[in-house]
Amino acid sequence: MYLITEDVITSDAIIDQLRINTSGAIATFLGIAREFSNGRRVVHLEYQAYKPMAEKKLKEIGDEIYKKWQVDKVVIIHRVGVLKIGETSVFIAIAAPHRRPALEACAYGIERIKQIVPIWKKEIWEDGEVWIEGDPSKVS
Amino acid sequence: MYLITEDVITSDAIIDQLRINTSGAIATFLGIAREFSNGRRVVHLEYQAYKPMAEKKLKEIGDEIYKKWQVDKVVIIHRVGVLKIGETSVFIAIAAPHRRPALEACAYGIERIKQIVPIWKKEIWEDGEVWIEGDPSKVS
Amino acid sequence: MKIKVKLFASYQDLAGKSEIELKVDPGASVATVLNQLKELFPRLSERLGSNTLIALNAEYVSVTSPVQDGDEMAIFPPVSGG
Amino acid sequence: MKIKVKLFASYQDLAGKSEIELKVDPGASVATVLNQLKELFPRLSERLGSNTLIALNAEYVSVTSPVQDGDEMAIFPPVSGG
Repeated sequence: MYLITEDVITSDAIIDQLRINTSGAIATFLGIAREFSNGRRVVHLEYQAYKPMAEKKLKEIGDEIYKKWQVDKVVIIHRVGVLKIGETSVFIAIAAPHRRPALEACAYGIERIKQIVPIWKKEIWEDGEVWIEGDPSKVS
Repeated sequence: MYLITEDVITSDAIIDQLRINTSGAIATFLGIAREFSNGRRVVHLEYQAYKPMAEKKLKEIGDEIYKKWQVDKVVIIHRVGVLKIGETSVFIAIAAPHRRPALEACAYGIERIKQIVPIWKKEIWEDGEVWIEGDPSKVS
Repeated sequence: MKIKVKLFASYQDLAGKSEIELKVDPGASVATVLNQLKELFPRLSERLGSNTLIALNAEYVSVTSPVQDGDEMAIFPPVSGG
Repeated sequence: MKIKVKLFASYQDLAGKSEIELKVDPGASVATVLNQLKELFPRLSERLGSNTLIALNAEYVSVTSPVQDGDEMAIFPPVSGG
């Protein structure tokens, strides 16, 4: 499942879908809206996506993972819109027969999201706001 | 939080406790009762723990993680008793300011559990059962 | 021919628009379209450069790629999701 | 003096007990206790060896460690949690 959503992301319902009889491990990664960024206090975050391309790129990342590791299922969900501090911005869940592929694929997934998925984060402070730009050397 | 429990383990309530304002990442790892083990069909699993020592060792693993990485919170829960296929045997959740420490600490946690925490798994098949033994070279 | 151009994040703010339709000459490339955008949006113009990412029909392309009638082009700064 | 010995996993099955109390002589070590256990439980005896893990009051120890009155000792095979 590859999804861009405006809804709050929760874990249990998704994890329950990954409980399949060949899987011995599920690794998840959650990006969380953090209050402090380079010393500035963030009031809230806003994420914008180029939705059709973003979902396509999430699926590409999943396909890369299926090629690189022996995994059973990949779920990647990215939230857009206004996020309060502490809310989940991105959720990756990977079920695999064994623990190492699940964990490695999870780490790979979040790196790739930050490289190729057309989503942007805006930090809103008490006294201003800025669109964050990623590292341009990472796109492929 | 370091816990040995007979109860079903769920994620969301624990993850919500890890949503603190310094954390930008939460990584979790779930061990799942798998149906097939070396080609044999497992009907269910049973975990036994030396509970007071196991909880002490879980806390030691947490302390090791706090020393090695910049993390905000460590939760490790291991279930004991009879587990159906697909249920969660172990749950690790790590909140950290950044993604790499959260993911690395999570991977470290499950390795250490398999090395030093006095818990044993019994596989129950249709026609027999066996206590699984870990790799003795790993204990420290 | 006509194409649609989408803008995201800071580019959207600088242009004051999230999407525009452009008439382009047959045989135009992404670079041609970028030049049209620079003329239309002087504030955006200063920010377009080697970091700018360009997609054509939801796939990354380079400035040399040709554009076709009905294409959806998108320009945006380096992504920052996660 | 008296100590409690706990057995886990296959050791518990082989001994038919999860816990026993033992009288041990003053100055006894873990090795002394292991020998007593081997005499009491012949089926367990065959399985005790270099892989056997030993804890004293919930901490890993070696066979040379001295035991004290009231100690809780535990013996078990390599752990397999996770």
